[in-house]
Amino acid sequence: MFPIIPERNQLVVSKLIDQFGDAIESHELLKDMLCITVSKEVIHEVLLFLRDEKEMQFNFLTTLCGMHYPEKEQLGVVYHLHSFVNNHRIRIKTATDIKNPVFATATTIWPAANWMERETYDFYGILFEGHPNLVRILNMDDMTDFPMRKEFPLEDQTREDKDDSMFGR
Amino acid sequence: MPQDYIPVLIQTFVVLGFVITTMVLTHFLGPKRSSRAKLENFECGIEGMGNARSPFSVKYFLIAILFVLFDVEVIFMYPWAVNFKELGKEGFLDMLLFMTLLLAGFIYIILKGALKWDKR
Amino acid sequence: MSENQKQIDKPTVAEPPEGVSGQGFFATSFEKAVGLARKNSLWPLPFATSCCGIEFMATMGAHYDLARFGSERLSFSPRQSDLLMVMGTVAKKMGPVLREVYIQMAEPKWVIAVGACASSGGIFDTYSVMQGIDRVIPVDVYVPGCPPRPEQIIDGLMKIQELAGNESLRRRHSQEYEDLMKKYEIE
Amino acid sequence: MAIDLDTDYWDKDVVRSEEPKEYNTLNVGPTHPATHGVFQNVMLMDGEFIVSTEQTIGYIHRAFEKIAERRPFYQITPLTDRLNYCSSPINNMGWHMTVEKLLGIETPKRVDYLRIVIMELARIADHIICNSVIGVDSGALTGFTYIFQDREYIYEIYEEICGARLTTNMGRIGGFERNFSDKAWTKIRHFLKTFPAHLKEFETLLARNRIFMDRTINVGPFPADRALAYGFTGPNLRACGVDYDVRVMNPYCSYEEFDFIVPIGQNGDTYDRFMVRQEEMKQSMHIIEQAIAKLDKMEDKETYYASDPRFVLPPKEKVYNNMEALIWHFKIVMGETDIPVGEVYHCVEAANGELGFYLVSDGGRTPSRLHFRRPCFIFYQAYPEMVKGNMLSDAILTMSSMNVIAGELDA
Repeated sequence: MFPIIPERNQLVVSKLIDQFGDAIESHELLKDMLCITVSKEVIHEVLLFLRDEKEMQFNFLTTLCGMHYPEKEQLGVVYHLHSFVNNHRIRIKTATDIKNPVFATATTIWPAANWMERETYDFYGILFEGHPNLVRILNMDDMTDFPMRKEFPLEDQTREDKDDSMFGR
Repeated sequence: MPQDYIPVLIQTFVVLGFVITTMVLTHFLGPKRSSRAKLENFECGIEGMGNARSPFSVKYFLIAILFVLFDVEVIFMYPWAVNFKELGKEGFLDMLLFMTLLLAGFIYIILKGALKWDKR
Repeated sequence: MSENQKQIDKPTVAEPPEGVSGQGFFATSFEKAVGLARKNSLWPLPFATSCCGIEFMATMGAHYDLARFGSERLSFSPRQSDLLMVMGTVAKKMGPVLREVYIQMAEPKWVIAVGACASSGGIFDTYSVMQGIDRVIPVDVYVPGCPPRPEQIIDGLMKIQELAGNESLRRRHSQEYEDLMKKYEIE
Repeated sequence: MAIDLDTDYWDKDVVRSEEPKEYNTLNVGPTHPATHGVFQNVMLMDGEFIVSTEQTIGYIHRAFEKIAERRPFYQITPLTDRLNYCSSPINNMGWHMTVEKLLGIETPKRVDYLRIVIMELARIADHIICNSVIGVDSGALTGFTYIFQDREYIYEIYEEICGARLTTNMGRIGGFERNFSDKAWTKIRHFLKTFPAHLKEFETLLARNRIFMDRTINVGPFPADRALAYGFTGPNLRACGVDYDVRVMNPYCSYEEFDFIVPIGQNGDTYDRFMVRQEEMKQSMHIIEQAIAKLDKMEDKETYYASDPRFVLPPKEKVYNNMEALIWHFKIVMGETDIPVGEVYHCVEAANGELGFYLVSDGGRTPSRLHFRRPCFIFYQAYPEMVKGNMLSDAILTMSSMNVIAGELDA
């Protein structure tokens, strides 16, 4: 379990709320990590604030990944930040409607986000404006749809020996 | 044709004969498939980008020529080494002169930096 | 010296092909002689992509030592290789690369698909993995396993050695081989 | 009279040409011996110097995260061994600890120590491959052939414990599938006795070797702040001088009871990465010795799994003659036990860095989202910046010293 430091969590939440007001939609302690949901428009400023603020110093972007909420018709991005100085990990979540999945890029804040955002675009089709070269990274370049969305089938479609009758489907 | 050249002739004939017959034999024996894709140069599986015939820096050529030059100098030393005793002192002095001349050239090369490899 | 000790010290020489032998001479068909030569000097191209590649490292290591079968010299360019060992998952993005490497190999050439991923896509029945490399190139020997133990890889190599040993010199010109190439559109 | 070689007195009469220099492209492509995996760098070359590099990866993208959304929790362990297949037990244990964190299972002390022994063995196995491959790439092949024997010996230890050599699928959620046999313990003790001598031999072969030092010192150096900005973790970050180690910063699996030092380098070049990994192998052996000492002191030599019946597979003999165990076994294996709703992030110090698992479960039998934080994928982005301006042979050495594993790169 990660060390849960209640006052640090309080500090982060309070600072964020008086900085961004109600753009911080919700915050809760999930298992051992503070999880803050932020609205889409301020995501870039929140991340910059979290990195540069003296008490926060979240200087390390642990990981960034896309999410797909089919029932809410939403695409989301989850950032995991880690402050080496005071050994504090938090999770920032944002979501947007599936029609125009555009977020501000985090590459200008951490260069590590470059490939992570390309992978998220490759999997979910989330566009990151301001990204130096937002191109598919893992899949074939001529692939049109986005494989990690829930409705995309997992199995390879060119296989003819695995028809459903064999699997009782 | 002095008598004792026969073995040398036989030797060269055997060597050349072996080389030519094996080349010809494999040419006819081995299966061949040649196609456009096969004859392209191998670029780790990707079709080639750019061509290899573009100009490259002169220092590679310099290094090669200097090697040839000093290699030839060593070749001159072979006959000297074979009859080192007969040539005696003045043969030694001649070779010394020959070598100092080339040494001067070598120092000039070092100062001009032709052998400096890891500078852009 | 005990019996098996003597056995070990006698170097195992590849046994001669069948042929007529008499007082100081030995006659065999030319094909068998060429087959013997090819069989014991297969130069593998280790097309190692993932976990089977690390198992191939163990096979090449001193413990299992592929060099005992004459495949000591790995060649990473298709020009000097006779045997294409495809080890590990081949994604669809890798298909054209694999095909290009196969085409640029010199005849006669053989292919081993080492591991379940190379033989049939293995456990990755996904949109991005090519379900077996025989969709792009003709394969001679499939080695099951995920990853196969080094002994299995060596067994696969010994199967290829049998193929190379008894292959007739005219196989690569035969109609059946041409149809195989036509099937894979390799002109 | 000292001749100063660097003055441009000698270059006065050299005529420099003005027209733009023309670069040719070199394709260090997917099938290349130096890349030890399938990723491609198209390099713009000025003679032997690299002007710029453009990377393409994804040549064995197998859609791990998509498969993980379709499999119950037990069946994801074989997926995790194929992430960093040079040290698969660490990935397995990391995944099991993530699920235990979500389910709130407390594993007994003995299971923690057993896991530590296995994880440190896997770290040694991974560093053996990486360091011997640095030797191979700089031309010293003997190191590889000798030190690989010890990795074969670690394979034998894995076989004693779980039957597989490379993709081990070791352990279960909450512990192990069986207790370590005595043969496994004798082999581990034998390994601890013989490996230090082999490691010392390997190190004397390379570490103070004039050629190796010239080839690796100051090759591909990387400053610490750029390393942190690029998300470096593990030996590559420690070589840059930042002593971040997940086992020390966020101790898991009772690592806090062990004392070991975290080796760090100075300027993050290939020689530092090599020496950090050498030192880490020694520290790993030190940890295993402490773990074995603790295990010998414990009187209970039997428990090898946590006793939470809802999620932990009961041992086979219990399943055959005990009704609930049979029912639990069936429910767990068929994946019918519903996992509580929740999301958790847990990370483990894998051989290449911080291997993280972000698991989101919406109550069903399969995770609704599982994201792998793959250290190779993140730090390989900095490769163009590390090799800009270096010579090609240095770039090859930098790549192999970063230990980029293709399976983990494009999961």
